[in-house]
Amino acid sequence: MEISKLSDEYTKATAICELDSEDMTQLGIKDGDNVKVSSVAGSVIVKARNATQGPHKGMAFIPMGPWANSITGTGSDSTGMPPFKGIDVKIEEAKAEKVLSARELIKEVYRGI
Amino acid sequence: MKEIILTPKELPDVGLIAETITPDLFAGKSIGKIASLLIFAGNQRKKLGDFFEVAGKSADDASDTRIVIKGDITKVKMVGKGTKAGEIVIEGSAGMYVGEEMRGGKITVLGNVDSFAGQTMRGGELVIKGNAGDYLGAAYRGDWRGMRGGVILVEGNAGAETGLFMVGGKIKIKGNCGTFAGVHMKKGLIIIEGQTPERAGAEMTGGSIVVMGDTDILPTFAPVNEEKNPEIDGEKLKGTFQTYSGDHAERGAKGMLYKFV
Amino acid sequence: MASLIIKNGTVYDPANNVNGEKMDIYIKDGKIVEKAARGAKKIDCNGKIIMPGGVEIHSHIAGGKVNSGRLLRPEDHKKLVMPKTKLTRSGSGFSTPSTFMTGYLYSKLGYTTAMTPAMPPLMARHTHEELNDIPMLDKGSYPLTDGNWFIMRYLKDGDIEKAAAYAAWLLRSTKGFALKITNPGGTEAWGWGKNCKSLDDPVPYFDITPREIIKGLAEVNEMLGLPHSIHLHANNLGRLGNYETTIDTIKVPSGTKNKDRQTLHLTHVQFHSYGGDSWKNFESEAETVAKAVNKTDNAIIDTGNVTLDNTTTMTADGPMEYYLQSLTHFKWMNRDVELETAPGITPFIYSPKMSTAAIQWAIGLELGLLIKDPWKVLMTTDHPNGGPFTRYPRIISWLMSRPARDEMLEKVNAAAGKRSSLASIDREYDFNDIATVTRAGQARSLGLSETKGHLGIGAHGDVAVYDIDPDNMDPSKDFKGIEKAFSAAAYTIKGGEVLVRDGEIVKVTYGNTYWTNPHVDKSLEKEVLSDIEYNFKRYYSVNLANYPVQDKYVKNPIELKIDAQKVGA
Amino acid sequence: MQESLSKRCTVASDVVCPFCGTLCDDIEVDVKDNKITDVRHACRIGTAKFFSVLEEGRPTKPLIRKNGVMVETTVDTAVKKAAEILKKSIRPLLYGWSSTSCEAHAHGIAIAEEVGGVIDGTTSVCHGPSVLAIQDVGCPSCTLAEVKNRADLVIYWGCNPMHAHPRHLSRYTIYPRGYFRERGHQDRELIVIDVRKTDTAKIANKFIKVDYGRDYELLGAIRAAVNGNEINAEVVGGVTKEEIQKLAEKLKNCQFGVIFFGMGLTMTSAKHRNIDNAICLTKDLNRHTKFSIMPMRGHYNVTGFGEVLTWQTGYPYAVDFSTGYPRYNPGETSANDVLQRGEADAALIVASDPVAHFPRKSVEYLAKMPLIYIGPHHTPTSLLADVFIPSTFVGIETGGTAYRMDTVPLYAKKVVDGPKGVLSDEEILERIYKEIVRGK
Repeated sequence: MEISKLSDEYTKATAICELDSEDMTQLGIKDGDNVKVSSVAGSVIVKARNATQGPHKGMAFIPMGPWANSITGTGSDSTGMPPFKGIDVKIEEAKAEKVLSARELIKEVYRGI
Repeated sequence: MKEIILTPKELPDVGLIAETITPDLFAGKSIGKIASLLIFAGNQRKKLGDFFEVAGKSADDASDTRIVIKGDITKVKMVGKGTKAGEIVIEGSAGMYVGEEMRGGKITVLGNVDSFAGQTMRGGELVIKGNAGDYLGAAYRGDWRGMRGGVILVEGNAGAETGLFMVGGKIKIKGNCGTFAGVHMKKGLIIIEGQTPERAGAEMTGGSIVVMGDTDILPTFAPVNEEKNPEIDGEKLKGTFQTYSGDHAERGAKGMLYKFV
Repeated sequence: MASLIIKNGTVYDPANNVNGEKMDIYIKDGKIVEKAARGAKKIDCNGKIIMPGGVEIHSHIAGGKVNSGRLLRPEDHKKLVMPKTKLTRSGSGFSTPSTFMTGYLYSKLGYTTAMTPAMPPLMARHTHEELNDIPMLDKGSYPLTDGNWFIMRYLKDGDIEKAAAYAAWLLRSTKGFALKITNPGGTEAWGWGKNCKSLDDPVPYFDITPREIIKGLAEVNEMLGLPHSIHLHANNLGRLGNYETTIDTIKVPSGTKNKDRQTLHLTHVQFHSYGGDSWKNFESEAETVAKAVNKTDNAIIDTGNVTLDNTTTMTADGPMEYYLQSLTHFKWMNRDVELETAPGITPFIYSPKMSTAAIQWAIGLELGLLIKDPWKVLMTTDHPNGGPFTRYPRIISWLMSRPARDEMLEKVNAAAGKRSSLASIDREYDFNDIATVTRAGQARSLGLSETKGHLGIGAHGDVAVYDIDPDNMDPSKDFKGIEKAFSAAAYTIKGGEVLVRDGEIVKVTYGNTYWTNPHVDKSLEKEVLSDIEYNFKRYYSVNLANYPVQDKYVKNPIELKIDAQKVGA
Repeated sequence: MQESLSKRCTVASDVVCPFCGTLCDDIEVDVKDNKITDVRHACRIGTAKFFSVLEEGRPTKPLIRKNGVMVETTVDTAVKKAAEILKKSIRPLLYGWSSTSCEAHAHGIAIAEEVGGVIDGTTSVCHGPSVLAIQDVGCPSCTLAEVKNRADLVIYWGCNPMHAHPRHLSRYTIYPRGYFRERGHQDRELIVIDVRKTDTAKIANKFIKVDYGRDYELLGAIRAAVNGNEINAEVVGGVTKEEIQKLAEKLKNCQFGVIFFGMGLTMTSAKHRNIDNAICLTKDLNRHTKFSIMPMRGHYNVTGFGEVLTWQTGYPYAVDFSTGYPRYNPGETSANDVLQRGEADAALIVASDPVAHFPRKSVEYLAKMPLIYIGPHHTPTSLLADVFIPSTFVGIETGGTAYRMDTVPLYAKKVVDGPKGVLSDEEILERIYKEIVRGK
């Protein structure tokens, strides 16, 4: 995407998690609800989205960006390539919690200003 | 055998490149000369003495020289690179490339080693009491001729791509081994006494891999038969093994996988 | 520009019939002059030999294929590195050195000019970007025309003038120096995984034969009056029994004539002088090929010596590289280029213990020694295909010393002695012969002999000085000394500036890039341009406007304008 | 640029689109009073890139961190500060490069060599694994019009061009008519292999769904079938043996086939070994017919950085100059490893956004060290920078060389002037280099 990563559009497009509709019903969430996605590396709040390129039960997709990378793992198996895909995550509904903007996320996680 | 004792001082985070720490370069040198050997700390050209207390005495001949490193050198890379003779004992954990291009002599690490230990090793003995990282006894990037000779023994676990493009020698791992053990292997022997999750022998065209623990065997390997107490490259194995040939993704592959049953 | 007096050296300048005379050389404003300029710096070369700066006619040093070779071989680069110095950039690579390093290494050998012989026109911008990053040398590159759809179709239609007008446009668009033909027709056939197996094996769908392509392009080349002749990598490179194709090929352009030079430059002929019908009875046919070259008056060759190293093969001959990797099972790159050509790359280890490699080594030397006229047989390794150019000093020692060859024959696989005539050859080159096959002959073949490859008045002030005292050294006996001396020039002087002293770089300069710009009849050019536009829209992947190399991509251009108005008029 | 008929504005034609590795070079841009008013032929993303130069609040003044806050400063001061940081550092990391010109790359490499740093490109986190595979087994490939003119079988594996490279199919692979494929799409078959039915898969003649992380096994099984060997399983990666054998026959019997692959292969489980096996499959297929393979490179000049670094140093990414000569070994000398081992002590980031695109742990280290950022946008990376020098857009406000995914080099021309006082990456880096070597 060639839009400013600090814009609301970017957050709308990137702070999301594409989920299989069956999985969503199971979690009791609807398209647009906020969810908390957690891995060993950390957790992040994003908006749940109905997968448009599904079905893919048991698989969740978060677009490349600061939200996804709040939960991607460490190391590279000495190849230089970090683990960006195939990460085990826990997904919980988090309707009450807020999706941070890139700016807020950077500030909170890395004390950036 | 004469001994040189290196005691690490404060080691910087940037990591050191210390390919000069080998009996071949220490032999016949005074303590002072040894202390002034080149070591890189990031982009800084430093002296060995800046990071290690140097004591003891070196022999005139590398084969009579033992280097003992008292302590942890996790941040130090390439210790023992190209060693032809003599001995190195690291009484702690070591950084990347321990024993890279080693041709002879013996290197013992009491702790763990980081990745690329024994890279394109040609001879000698590399003993790791702890765990090894990825690319143990592997080829350098692009090289289709990896470890050619010598023996690597790991008492703990090893990481991914152990023995990549191996064309000779032996690697023995008492613990578990990461994925792609012996990938592209052509000759030699890898023994994994623990388990290795999957893809052992991927794209191998020759050589042998023994797995005592659990492993998922690639669909491109074909079962051959059961063997009792087989002997491979002079290694006598105890027990019954299901043998597989492969990797038949390749044409005319003659690799052998021995799975303990 | 610097003025110099090079004093008391023993000079070998075959182009001017100077054969080992003690004389002084004067340089003013970068050129050789009659007498010393006031305040000129003196260099005493007593007890040293002096030759014109080395001229390289065929060495893969720049471009997409070369860079793919670099990408492919990190394990090769680890073997040879150059750290940064106050003066020079860093680099790496034994068989495929990085660009800065390439320039330094050539300069250390006393070379001042090098041509890279295989530029896919679509990739020309890349070749020039790399040439700009090669210091110390004058440079140039040859656009590939072997599988070119326009050329093939014009020649098929017998429209030789349009073919010439197109070739002129291509040279201008790529800022190219000469027309290169690699495995004519075979590279287009490779688009379908096929090849042309003889001079009369037609190209699939184009219904034209390699023979017709070679003959046509030779005529085109002379119609345009280009400085260099066609530069031909013949069909069937590296194949068993290919010497017959080679001899057949030498005859093809016999119709075309040029008063100053050959009309066919046949390159790396070592790879084209093979007999036998299986690798078991593989043998040298160098004698037969040498005879044919001795007989012809309009073809010359370069050798493509094998130096018995672990190297990287890279040619625009895609099918050949595929064939080679199918024998070795080594890693393999292929880079077919739309409407033009089909480069390939694979490593190769010429092991001295291998009978084939040993025979290949012998063949390269046989050619040098059996072709009587040194002006007709230029020394190359087809870098890096037969071995890296850094081995030239070793080849020189083999050519100058039978004992050196005998020592090798002892070491390498016995087949070299049995299945080649090398063991029976007594001839030893003298310094004049060496100067001819590494400089004078190369400059003449390129059509640059006015300013390069000699030390006469008006020539470029490009001079190589080697620490050899011809009165007190017998190259035949002291061949190791010869190799050492030619490995590290005492001085390399370019345009009157000392770049190398005692084998060390003392000054870094960036030379010129030569390109030829023939102008044909305007109306013919217009016709051809409309053909080009029509086909670009349909079949290329880039817009025509984005195809020609912009001027900014040639750092120090020397444009050779050629009036070819008569073509089409 | 020539006057358009309407005289409303000038039109730049044959413009190269500086967005993705497809590097379309047929773009037309209308310009009025140095403002882009219309973009034709470009895809949705490419068009957005051209218009992003007009973005609200685009930075034009260099910023420098003073007791915690970023304050405006002059280019000279910012350049001096940047040079100071790099000179002081003993293990600087110079990262990014995929969205700038080869001319800028050359200056960046000169700086890295001068300060004995580690220089790495975004390749490291996209097609780095492809490079490792190519270095192990090679890569039979071709330029894109070879596909257009000859291909009758096109495979997209683990990539989704409909979203990431929108014009790839229409310009080069599926839809265009070629010399030997006069009926375009009708003369070709499109196969998509992926873990989910992507929008590219939806238009394919055949979609093969592979289980997540099992591409390697599937590739091996196809190779076995192509090479006439037995497959020792009924189902591999979710695909039945019969289907695999049918596919193998199809591949062997096409006239000219090609595989395009993306992050779906380079980022999952076997990483570079996926590519390794895919390349070996392509090599195997060349025993039966003509087959090529090509990575779908993302950013428009990620390929160019690899080319320049390779011809100058011998290596395509992750080059370490600390010993004075180039050293290379991804896993040791690659950006994320150098960061996560805590070795780097300063960073210069150019034309990329690692704070958005690196894993948390790497960014935590970046946040701790002096950070210099050069780029046209405010980004998550600029938020953590200590020195931020805004630059112009290459291919829109500055001309420069870029290499397409098939390594075809093109000159990306300038169509409008950049904001007053804003320099190009090339100029900024050259000034930083001069500042570093000054007085040496």
